[in-house]
Parts: sequence; structure tokens; C-alpha cells
Amino acid sequence: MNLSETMNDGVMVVHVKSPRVDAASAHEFRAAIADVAARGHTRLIVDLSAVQFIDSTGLGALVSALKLLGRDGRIVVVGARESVATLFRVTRMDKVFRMHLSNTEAIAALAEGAR
Amino acid sequence: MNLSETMNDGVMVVHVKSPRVDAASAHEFRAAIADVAARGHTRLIVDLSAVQFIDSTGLGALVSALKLLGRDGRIVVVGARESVATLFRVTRMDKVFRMHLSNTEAIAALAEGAR
Amino acid sequence: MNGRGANVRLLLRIGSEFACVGPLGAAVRAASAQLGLESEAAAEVELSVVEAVNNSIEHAYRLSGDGVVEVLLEALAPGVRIEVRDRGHAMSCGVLERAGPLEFDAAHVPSLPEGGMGLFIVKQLMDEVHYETSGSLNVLTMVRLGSRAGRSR
Amino acid sequence: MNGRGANVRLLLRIGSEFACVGPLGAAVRAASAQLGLESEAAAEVELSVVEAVNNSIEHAYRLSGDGVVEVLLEALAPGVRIEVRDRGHAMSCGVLERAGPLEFDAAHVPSLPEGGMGLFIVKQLMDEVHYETSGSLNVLTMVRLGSRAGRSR
Ligand SMILES: Nc1ncnc2c1ncn2[C@@H]1O[C@H](COP(=O)(O)OP(=O)(O)O)[C@@H](O)[C@H]1O
Ligand SMILES: Nc1ncnc2c1ncn2[C@@H]1O[C@H](COP(=O)(O)OP(=O)(O)O)[C@@H](O)[C@H]1O
Repeated sequence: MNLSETMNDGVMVVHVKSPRVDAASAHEFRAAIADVAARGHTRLIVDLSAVQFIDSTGLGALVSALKLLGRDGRIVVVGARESVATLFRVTRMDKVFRMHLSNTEAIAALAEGAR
Repeated sequence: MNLSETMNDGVMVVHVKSPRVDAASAHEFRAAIADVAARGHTRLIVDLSAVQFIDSTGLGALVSALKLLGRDGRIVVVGARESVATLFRVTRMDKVFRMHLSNTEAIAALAEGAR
Repeated sequence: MNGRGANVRLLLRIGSEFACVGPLGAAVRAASAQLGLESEAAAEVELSVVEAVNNSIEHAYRLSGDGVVEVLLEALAPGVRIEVRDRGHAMSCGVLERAGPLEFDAAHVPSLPEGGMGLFIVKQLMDEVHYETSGSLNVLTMVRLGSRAGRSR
Repeated sequence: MNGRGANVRLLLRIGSEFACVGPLGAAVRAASAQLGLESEAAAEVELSVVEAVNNSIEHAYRLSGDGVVEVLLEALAPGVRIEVRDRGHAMSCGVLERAGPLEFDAAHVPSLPEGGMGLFIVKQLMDEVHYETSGSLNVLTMVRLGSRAGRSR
């Protein structure tokens, strides 16, 4: 799975570079986020702007990764295009992974939750 | 075949609205241009900016339509995207149907040829 | 409009491997758009087909990798009708009908589901879904009539 | 990269009708892009497949409409291998080899060709093209290795 990382105002942003997060890549996707978690990050922004397609297996991997972040773990999503957001909405997982338009908005939301 | 017509500086511009000009639609395409020819137009700009795909059957229909325009007939093309231009180039039909970026350029070229 | 006639059909076939589902899904989305579906509707058809095909690979063929999954795409006016066919273990009676929204507490992470969403997604996104087994052939049929605007959802 | 393995294959099948070629072509283009071809290369694969399938419909099945045309798309690393298969009248020996650029005088409109371009287009756009008949099955095989930049043209 092709991921890249940037720090933005002290928050780790994971950019998913692969256009598809599906049953063929879900395992790798989970492992890549697990690797970030293992380095002590508990609050992540996952940037899905390069993702053209995600299925329930990919979404399940994101849930699984969230569990690895521990008690204080949180993941918010930025950059989801309409077709990607549909999956989160239909499954109600948009209640778990809040969707934001920008990193600024996402960072504010994570800070809010941290209080 | 979905065509629309506009006059631009006295030149008839035929806008091809269908995204595909292929074996399923070539006949209709030829008939639609024949209809324009029947109204006495001999020099046409064919705007292909809405066309996503054209095959050799569609190109053949354009050649056939050109023949209907008679001795002074000319057709120039505007708005061809890269994948459409490829077909004209590979078949050398870009020597028959000159490709232009804008109507202004196409009108100038037709006036040039009319001298 | 070219390609939207009632007899326009495309059959797609892959081996039961997840690596083949990406190209299949992309092909189904593009063909659905070509048959007249709007872009978002075509994306929802892709997602539904991928969920159904993943189920055939995982549940019908139990990840054995030596099965065949077929997708038949047929033009409606307007919309598409899709069959996902396999010859593996059939889905038990009533499973499709019972598939409902996942019940979970979004604030309680350890209890969040990681699966069990596929059939519900398909039911939410498609206008009609049914499943039939005859002999060794299992067929999940889905109908998507058009864009959201034209639907009663 | 997901989906680019050596065993990734997709089979597409239509009846021998021109109305089915649009969805088939769009599907082939999208699947080729999904398999890693750049956008322009995928468009050239679509054009080549459409030309080959049109030939099967027109020449192999002589427009009868009751034949079947199959397209097999297989991932190479990098590129795609494609077979276009029909069970109609076979192409005569040497026709593919002889297909060359059209000779015409661009200034002499009445003599311009309106057809006879398909095979030449395929040969120009693909890296390899060959044709084989075994029994009643005719197979046109094409290979496209990748984008223009990586090719010796
Ligand atoms: N094509 C199928 N063949 C056999 N069983 C199936 C099929 N599709 C679904 N099932 C059964 O229905 C259950 C629910 O499927 P689904 O909602 O897609 O979630 P998941 O696949 O994540 O379990 C599966 O666990 C399986 O038991
Ligand atoms: N799949 C095929 N089956 C039988 N004959 C074919 C096939 N493809 C091409 N041919 C023969 O080769 C000739 C040249 O084909 P092509 O270059 O595509 O131009 P066109 O189809 O416009 O004639 C055709 O006229 C036909 O006689």
C-alpha cells in the first residue's frame, strides 16, 4: 500500500496514494496504518483525496486500524470524493470517521475531541 | 445523432454532441452532415469537443460527408481531444481535415483556403 | 442514444481472485456510464458489483481461487440490470432479506464491526436486489434505474 | 501495485452487434487504465479493440448479428495483452501483414478512402499484432506495452 506521511500542526496526516482500497489491498492498508500506530501516534488524519474507490473491506481495515490506536485513538478523514463518502454514509461509519474538507478543519475537530 | 448548429462569422459550425462516433452511429452522423450540406453549406467547422471516442467508421462517415459538400467543399475540425486527434493523425486524415484549437483559427484557415 | 437499446448486453468474467476485482469494477463502472448512468450512479453500481463479487470469492468459493465469477450487464431504458453469477456454495435462505443496517455505538471503538456490511450496502444502493440458485448456479440480480434524483429514496 | 500481477485477467463478451461495442470499448479502456496503462495508452487500446471487434462483426460474422465476440484482457508488467476472438469467417492469409498506410491525395476529395483503415490503425497503435485460426476459433492477439514514452516509436 502506497502511503505517505506529513505532520501538520503536530498532527500526523497519512496520505493514501493508492487509487483503490479494496479486498486486494485492505490487508496492506491496515498494516501500513498499524505501522504508524506502532510509532505512538494515536490521532490521525487520513487523507483519501487520491482514492478513487473504496469498498467495505477497505472500510473494515480502517476500523481495524482505529482499534489499534488504543483508548484515545481517533481517525478523521479528509479529501473523500463523493463516491468514497457514499460508502461511509451508507454504513453510518461517517459517525465514527468524521469527514472534513481540509486539514485545518480536521485538526480543529481533533483538538475539540481531545479536550 | 445529436448535432447542433451555430453560425460564426458567416461560417457554419456543427457541434457533435454525442460522446461516441462509431459504427453504431456513423450512419446517422453522415446523414446529419448531409442534411447541413443539402441546405447549401459547403464549408463547415465540425466541433468535436464533446466527442470522447471516434473510430475509423466514424472517420469514414466524415470523409463521406465531405464528398457530399461538392467541389468547393471543405471541413475543418476544432476541439479534438488527444485521443480523437490520434485517429486523424495515424490515418493521415489530419491532412484532409485540418485540426484547429479555436473557431477563430478555423475560420481564418477556411478563409485562407477560399482565396 | 447509441448503446442504450434494450438488447445491449456485456458479459464480464474473472477467476475468483481479489486481484481481478479492481479491473472488473472499473470496467463495470465505465460500461454503466456508457449505457447512460450518471457518474455517481455508475460509481454506486461499481461498489455494489464489487461487494457482490467479493462475496462470491469469499463465501461461495471460500477463497479457493479456482472458481469463476461472471457479471452480466444489461441496458435498461433507463438504467442497468446486473447479474453476479457463481457456481460455489449458495447463500443460505433469508440471509439477503435479513441484511440490515449495522447496529453499533460509534463512541465505543472496540465493538465496531469490521465486516458484515456488503449485502446491506448493495440493498441500499440498488433499486432491486434478489438472489436465486438453480442447480449449481447462484445468481444475485440487481437493478439500478438511474440517478438518485430520479429515484424514490 | 494492486491488480498488476501476471495472473490478472478479465474476459468480456458481447453479441456481434455494433450497439454493444460502445460499452465494451469503455470497459476495456477503464480496465486497461486500472491495470496500469496511462490514460492515452488506454485510449489507444480502446480504439484498437473497437477496430478489431468491428471487423469481427462486419467481416467474420458478415453483420448477421448472431455471433459472439470475446475480448480477453490480461495484465503484463507493464502493459496489457489482448485477444479478440470470434467464430466467424476467418481473415484470409496475409491480409493483416499487408495492411499498410492508405495512399491518397488529400487534395482530391472524390478519391479519398472511406474504409480499409482498421487493421492499419491497430498495427500502428499496438506493439505486437498477430492473427491465428484454430478450428473454428479466430484470435487476433495484440500487445501494448505501455505509454508512448516507453516505446520505440
Ligand atoms: N455470494 C454469497 N455466497 C454465499 N454466502 C454469502 C454470499 N454473500 C453473502 N453471504 C453470506 O452473507 C453474510 C453477510 O454478507 P455481507 O453482508 O456481504 O458481509 P461479509 O461478507 O463481510 O460477511 C456473509 O458472511 C455470508 O455468510
Ligand atoms: N476479423 C476479420 N475477419 C475476417 N476478415 C477480416 C477481419 N478483419 C479484417 N478483415 C479483412 O481485412 C480487410 C481490411 O480490414 P480493415 O483494415 O479493418 O478495413 P475495413 O474493415 O474498413 O475494410 C477487410 O475488408 C476484410 O476483408
